[in-house]
Amino acid sequence: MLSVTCAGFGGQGVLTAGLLLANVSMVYGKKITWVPSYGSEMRGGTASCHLRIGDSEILNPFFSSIDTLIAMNEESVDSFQEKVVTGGVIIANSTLVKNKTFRDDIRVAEVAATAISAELDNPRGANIVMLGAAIGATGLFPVEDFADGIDAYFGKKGRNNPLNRECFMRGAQAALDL
Amino acid sequence: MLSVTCAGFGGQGVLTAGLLLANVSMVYGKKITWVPSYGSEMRGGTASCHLRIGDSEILNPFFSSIDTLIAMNEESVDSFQEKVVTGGVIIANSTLVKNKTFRDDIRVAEVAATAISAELDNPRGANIVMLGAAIGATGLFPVEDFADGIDAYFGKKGRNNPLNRECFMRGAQAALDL
Amino acid sequence: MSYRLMKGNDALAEAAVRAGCRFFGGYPITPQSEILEYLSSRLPEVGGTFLQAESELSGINMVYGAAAAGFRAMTSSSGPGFSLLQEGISYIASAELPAVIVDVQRYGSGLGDIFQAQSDYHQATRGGGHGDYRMLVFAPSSVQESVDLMGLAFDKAEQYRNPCLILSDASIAQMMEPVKLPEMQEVDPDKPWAAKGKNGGDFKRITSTMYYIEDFDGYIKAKFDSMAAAEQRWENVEVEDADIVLVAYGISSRICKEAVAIARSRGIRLGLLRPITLWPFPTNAFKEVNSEVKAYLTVELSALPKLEDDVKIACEMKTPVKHFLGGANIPESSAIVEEAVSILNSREEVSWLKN
Amino acid sequence: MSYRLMKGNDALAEAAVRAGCRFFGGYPITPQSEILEYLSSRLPEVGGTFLQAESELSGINMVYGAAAAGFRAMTSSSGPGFSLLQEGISYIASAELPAVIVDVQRYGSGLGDIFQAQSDYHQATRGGGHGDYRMLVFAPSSVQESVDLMGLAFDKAEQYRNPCLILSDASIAQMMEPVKLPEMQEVDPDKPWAAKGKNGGDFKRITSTMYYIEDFDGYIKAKFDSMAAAEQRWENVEVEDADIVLVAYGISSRICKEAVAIARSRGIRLGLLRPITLWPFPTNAFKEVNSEVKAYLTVELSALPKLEDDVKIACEMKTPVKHFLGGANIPESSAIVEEAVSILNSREEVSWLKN
Amino acid sequence: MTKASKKRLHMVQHHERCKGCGFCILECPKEALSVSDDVNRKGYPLVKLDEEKCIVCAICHTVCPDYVFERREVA
Amino acid sequence: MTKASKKRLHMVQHHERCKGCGFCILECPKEALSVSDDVNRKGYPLVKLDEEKCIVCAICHTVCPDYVFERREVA
Amino acid sequence: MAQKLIPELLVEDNKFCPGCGHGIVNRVLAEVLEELGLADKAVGSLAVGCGCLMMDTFGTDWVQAPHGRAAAVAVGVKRVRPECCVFTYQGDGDSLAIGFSETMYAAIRNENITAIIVNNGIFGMTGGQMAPTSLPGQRTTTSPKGRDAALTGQPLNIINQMKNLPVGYLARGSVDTAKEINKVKKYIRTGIETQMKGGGYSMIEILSPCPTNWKMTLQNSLDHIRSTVRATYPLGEFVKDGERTDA
Amino acid sequence: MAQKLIPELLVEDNKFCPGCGHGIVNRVLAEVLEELGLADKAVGSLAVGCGCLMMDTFGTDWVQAPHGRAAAVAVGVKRVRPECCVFTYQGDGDSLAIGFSETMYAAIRNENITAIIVNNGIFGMTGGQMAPTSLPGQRTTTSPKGRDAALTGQPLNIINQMKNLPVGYLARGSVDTAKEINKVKKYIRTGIETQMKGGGYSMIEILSPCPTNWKMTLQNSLDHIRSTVRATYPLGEFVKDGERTDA
Ligand SMILES: Cc1ncc(C[n+]2csc(CCOP(=O)(O)OP(=O)(O)O)c2C)c(N)n1
Ligand SMILES: Cc1ncc(C[n+]2csc(CCOP(=O)(O)OP(=O)(O)O)c2C)c(N)n1
Ligand code: SF4
Ligand code: SF4
Ligand code: SF4
Ligand code: SF4
Ligand code: SF4
Ligand code: SF4
Ligand SMILES: [Mg+2]
Ligand SMILES: [Mg+2]
Repeated sequence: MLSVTCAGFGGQGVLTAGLLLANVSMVYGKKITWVPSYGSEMRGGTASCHLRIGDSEILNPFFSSIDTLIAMNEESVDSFQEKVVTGGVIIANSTLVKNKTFRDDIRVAEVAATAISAELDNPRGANIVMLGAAIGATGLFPVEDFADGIDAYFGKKGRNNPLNRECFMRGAQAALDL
Repeated sequence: MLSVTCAGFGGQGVLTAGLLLANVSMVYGKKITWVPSYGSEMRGGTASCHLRIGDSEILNPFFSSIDTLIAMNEESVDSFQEKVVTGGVIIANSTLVKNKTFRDDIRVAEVAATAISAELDNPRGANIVMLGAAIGATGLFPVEDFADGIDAYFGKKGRNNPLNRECFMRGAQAALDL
Repeated sequence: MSYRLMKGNDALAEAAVRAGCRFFGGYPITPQSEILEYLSSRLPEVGGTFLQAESELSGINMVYGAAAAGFRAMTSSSGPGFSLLQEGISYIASAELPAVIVDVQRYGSGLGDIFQAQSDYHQATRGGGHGDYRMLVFAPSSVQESVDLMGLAFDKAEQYRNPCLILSDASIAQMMEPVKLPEMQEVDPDKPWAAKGKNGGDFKRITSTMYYIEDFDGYIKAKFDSMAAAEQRWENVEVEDADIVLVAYGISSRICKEAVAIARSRGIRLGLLRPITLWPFPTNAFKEVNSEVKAYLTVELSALPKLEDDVKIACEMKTPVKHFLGGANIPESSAIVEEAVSILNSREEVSWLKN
Repeated sequence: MSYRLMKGNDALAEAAVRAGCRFFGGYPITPQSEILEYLSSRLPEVGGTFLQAESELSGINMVYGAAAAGFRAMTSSSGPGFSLLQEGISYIASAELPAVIVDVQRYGSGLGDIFQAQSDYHQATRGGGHGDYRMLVFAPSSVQESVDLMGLAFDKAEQYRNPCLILSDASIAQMMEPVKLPEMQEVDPDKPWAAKGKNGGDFKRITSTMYYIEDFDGYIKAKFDSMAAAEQRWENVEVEDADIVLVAYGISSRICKEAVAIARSRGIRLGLLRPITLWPFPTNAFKEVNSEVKAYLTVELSALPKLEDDVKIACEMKTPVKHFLGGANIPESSAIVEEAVSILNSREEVSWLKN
Repeated sequence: MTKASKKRLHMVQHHERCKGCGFCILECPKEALSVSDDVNRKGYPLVKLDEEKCIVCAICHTVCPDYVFERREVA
Repeated sequence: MTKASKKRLHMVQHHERCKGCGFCILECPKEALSVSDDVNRKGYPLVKLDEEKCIVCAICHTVCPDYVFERREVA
Repeated sequence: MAQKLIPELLVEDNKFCPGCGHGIVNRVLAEVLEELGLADKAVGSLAVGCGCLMMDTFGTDWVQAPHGRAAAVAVGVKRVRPECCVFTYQGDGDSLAIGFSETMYAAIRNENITAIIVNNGIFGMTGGQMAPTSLPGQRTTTSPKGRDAALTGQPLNIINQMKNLPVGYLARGSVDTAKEINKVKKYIRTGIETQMKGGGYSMIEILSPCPTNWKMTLQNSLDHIRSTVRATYPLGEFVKDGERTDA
Repeated sequence: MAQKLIPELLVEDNKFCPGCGHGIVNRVLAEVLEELGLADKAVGSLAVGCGCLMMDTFGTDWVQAPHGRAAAVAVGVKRVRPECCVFTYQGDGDSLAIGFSETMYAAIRNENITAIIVNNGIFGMTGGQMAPTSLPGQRTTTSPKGRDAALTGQPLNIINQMKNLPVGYLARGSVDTAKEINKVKKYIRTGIETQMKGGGYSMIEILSPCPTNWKMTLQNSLDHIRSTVRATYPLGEFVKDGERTDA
């Protein structure tokens, strides 16, 4: 079972990133739980969601040890780095997370997600770049399969956008490159 | 301990009669409880109140055996006669209670209370006539003492009316005459 | 001081005034309307405010405001109206304000009827409102006790900064008995915590104290635990040698007292344990009961048994607990005695003691 | 049928629609507002009516009206709003009408906060409203169970003609899990008792049934006794050989399940008794627990212990009952395991078992 | 209003329903109604109708809160 | 509005409070305000004030929902 | 000239006090429902107040609403059963004190129901406490020295509150004379017709004596309505077919 | 030209969203209280809604009222402490939906308090559900296709509900321009002055943007108020010193 936390500013699409991860995982037969954080998200500040992904029934949807942290901004690193397990993974959005010292018992994939998505002319796609990096870095699913899952997800909603796949692949690539 | 029920039409002052009995008993050092009946009194029908008078703490204010029944109208006799204990007393307002057969294991004082009060030009005093009869018939208190108590009660309220004492005495007399 | 003959409701109202209550906001409902009627003329006499609110909701929230401003304040209701007070009570409790609430119980859920009942026990003792709070619940069994407990309720409300409930019922409220009234008490409303303008000091925030107290969970549990330990009140009647102990509060306890007298006169060892506080439930009272007691018999004017759970826990389920329910009917004391006798004679054991 | 990823609130709402619910009247409050938001577009699709009421009071009474007219109807709220529903619930119960109410519990008395809690247990199980009634209370511990119990709640409400409560909480309501949804059910609203005009027959009086039933007290007690006997639902996890049995419902039961798994992996014999119905409390579940069990440990997200009383009575106080309270904090499963271990190791006996 | 029409229709009274409020007496345009000495089962004095004066206008029906009066065809 | 009076009073900004809503920029009668490239601790872009254009009318004070502007005497 | 029989909907004698205006309103309402052929389709939402006493005596389908919530209950019924004739029967305390919000919101949403509001200026059923409609100076059990408007407000005129809203029909009648009673009947009929043709919210307020709690004879009660009450609560139709009249 | 400092009553930065009108109302209210020398005598009854966020940032004495009951709580305070300046701070959902009755009854009784009602046409705090003030066609999370007035009613104009009552002062302002903000300040000042001289109930309704839940930029929000919202809710003073103005 994998425990994933996805965190960032309110507007960065962290809940959506988590949702995508949850959805595609479900489609590929995983059991999952997705728990949003509370607080005054509406009025800015940090948002986060917390997923557990596994092969059998998820018992407790809450967890205090994070296997994979998707950190869209610095605050997220500050808030959650301590909770990452030894040997865990942090995917850090290096466009915004700068000059951070990371623990050395964890793997860190620094991906310039905001920059990449801007570059791809899909500024709202930074979360998908991060997701790509997460899949790439953790090997949770084959990258192509997951990309198909994303397409299917948006396709069903009638919101297909080839840029999303591109964002995802660029993120995955960046992580694999590390 | 004496259990007294006082019953009649809504407008006949049965609650007041009970109140008077309670008040004067209290002044003479008795323990008492006074319980009104419920129901749609406001919209007519029979009203009643139920007193217990004793020398020590009254435990249960409710009772199903009546020692003394003050019945201002026929309905009251119908409703409560069965509950009077053997050897108990019914004070019946004979102006309105006519052609009733009473049980023969109880004492019945028939007093033309409505008529007497009308005669005394105190039409709202029938309840006091009945009270007089009750005191007279039961000997609960010396008649004169109780009459003083009534005067004191109304006096304190600034509603002294010599006719009340007269009503009371006529009722007591009528009961004693029996 | 001499006795005065008073209705339960009137006595309760006068006692509130003498306990320093200076604000009443509430809405009529039988069988408690006399409280409003009495206070509508009485409170202005002492410089207090009586306000007939447009609803129970408004009434309890006026009380919340007056209490927040430091004044002794009260509302009262019955049945349906008591249900409407629950949100407000929860707010008052969460803000840790003193206030007194009266529920003159009547019969039935929904509209019900206006005669006496004791069906609101759970609602009263376990917080009919949401969240984590309790009220001190006082259950008078006579007009005199209505007076005495009203004074106590205001004092305890202030001591613990927590709303207190007087759980009366239609019979206690409507009956008359001679009472002695306490002296008039003047209470200073200028509490340091009261909302009255900051007058140069820090501004005061009357709101749920949870926002400002660290380890609020621990704090609030300790608060109610200490109340539970310190505030149990009861009266035990001949429980030292009783074979059967009746457990009853309020009006039904008086029927039970008569039952005890009748039973004793017949040589039957009946006793009565009368909770005066319903929360905290007087578990300590059970220590005074002889350990050979054969059974407890709860007596309440309720269609569903409610006292039973508390009694079971208080006696640690070492003794069978039976119930005798008067719902719409007032039980006769003799019937209670009969029930006790039949329990004594019965071979049947209570299931949980069998195995 | 394939899985759909849904939020607890959305799933609950969709399940209601599929259970034939055709009227919703309610008022927004976090963390249940998604139920309104979902139904505002979904109910019109199936010819139903969604009405955002001006208040919770209005909402529950619209539900009362729609239910009286024979339709499956529902409202939902949380915390303060749930308190405001109590009078209406009592009326619906007294009129013996079916309806479903949802309380998505949040933390705190008063205003409180919007995160998960399980503090409304007493209010839910003992009738937060006045008088003599109970609701069937279903406590889902997952999104799927929210769906399943919603269907059951509507059926049981109709079977017993009694309001049923779904007691959810902020975490179950806000989390997403894959769910399978049941088929759409069409329910005939033309019940013989429904208020829809007398159409040549006798006129119908939807009011407290107490006015028309002889020995109503006996009748209503028998009704709730039969529900209590027939409707207990629970899940037991490894209780057959457990030394300590956790008792927890809803979200906390899931933490406990993890605790059981952790403990078992460490060779500690921990079990879990999970009430699915909170009223009736599943006393029968305790029969499946091995008789050598050392202690029960209740786990709930509440500042004051609430489950404890029911567990004590269910186990007949033969076994110590301890509590583990998460209030504002979600307990860690490992902490629960530690607590269980420390109970096992402790020499200290529970007082009531000492003497 | 002719005697003829009065013949066809007349006022019927359900005395047992009367609560003696007197509204009918107050409003009868012909003073055809008055309090009688008899009382009904509830103890309220009956309202006496003077058929001679009555014009069967049914105002008494209109005002009576207790459904005492009906205007019916003469049997 | 003279340069003299501008000397006596000027607008002081509490940049850390700004949430970047832009109301001040919209309402400034002299277009003295504009978005700058810097962000404050909350991540909102700072509002730059052009002292030359500013007439110290304090309209920005009036409209700012976040108490950023004060008109103060020059120290 | 036709017969004038007691409507069949009045299945039992009413239980009101002698001289109570509720009885008159009951008869009139029953006549209207029967004349419009709606007796079989009518569902009443019954308030808590002396009107409660109709539950067994007035033979339409009933739902007993909690005190003040009759409008919300009626809305619940009407929204799922638009073919029914749904009305509330309420006192002034019920509809205008505790139920003010529910009453007003039914009008604000222009719910297609008919509200019958019997204004006797007092809480009748509970023994004569002050109502929002009590007149200044009126003695009640909770204003024993007479209502002090400075402390408790001026009498509430519900028609003034509603007549600016886009509702279907608003009228105020009185049962103090035969003539006015006939108008009340017309108003109720128009209100119910408005509902049945989908014309939106209709409300008929009816001034009515409560001799018991006014502690007046019926004659004095009627005089009081005519001489005093009507001055505060003028009679007439205020909104018709969704349009304000000049009243 | 004088200094314009941030009022001391604003003890902490506010917690509202970017561009939220509440912040402006907060500053104006603080200025008025300070200028009238009432900061030390003020007690606010705080509604449940985004206004809640003021509890720690606005330095008057506060009582946190239950949702909708701020007026009743304020009445409780004012009746026992007539010397205090007692005001409510409420949203439109709080004061006009759940709290309609309490709000109106404070006016009906002409309670000597001041109500500040921030009308942003939506339930802000709970995430953008429809309010009684939402405009026809307005998309909210509970009217996703736009508010259908036929089913949910026309927008509620509280000043129309109150202006026939014998109250002290009623005004409606807007924070969409500097000029209107200055008027809002004047209205609040007059309202509070009315209270302090015993002039009875005062209410100031303030049109205010909620960019977050309107899902609009601030600029569009302001334009929307000017072009659309104000048409339904005209600005001005409607009752002054207990007399209706011509507005
Ligand atoms: C929640 C609640 N509060 C109060 C009551 C008590 N109550 C019953 S009827 C009534 C007032 C009735 O007055 P009104 O509506 O004017 O009717 P009337 O009897 O005058 O016709 C009140 C306050 C109640 N039943 N429920
Ligand atoms: C009894 C109750 N019902 C519902 C809520 C949830 N709730 C909190 S704020 C709010 C609405 C706020 O809207 P408004 O009053 O307009 O204030 P805004 O946030 O828009 O300024 C609601 C429904 C609550 N806290 N209590
Ligand atoms: S019908 Fe007319 S005239 Fe005859 S008694 Fe009745 S009111 Fe009088
Ligand atoms: S109006 Fe009716 S109830 Fe009244 S006196 Fe006449 S007949 Fe009797
Ligand atoms: S003071 Fe006036 S001119 Fe200067 S920046 Fe502010 S709004 Fe613009
Ligand atoms: S108005 Fe205030 S918060 Fe908005 S951008 Fe300008 S300075 Fe920043
Ligand atoms: S109390 Fe008044 S309103 Fe009620 S029935 Fe009697 S007269 Fe009619
Ligand atoms: S949600 Fe709307 S009203 Fe609330 S703080 Fe944000 S902008 Fe202001
Ligand atoms: Mg009335
Ligand atoms: Mg709003």
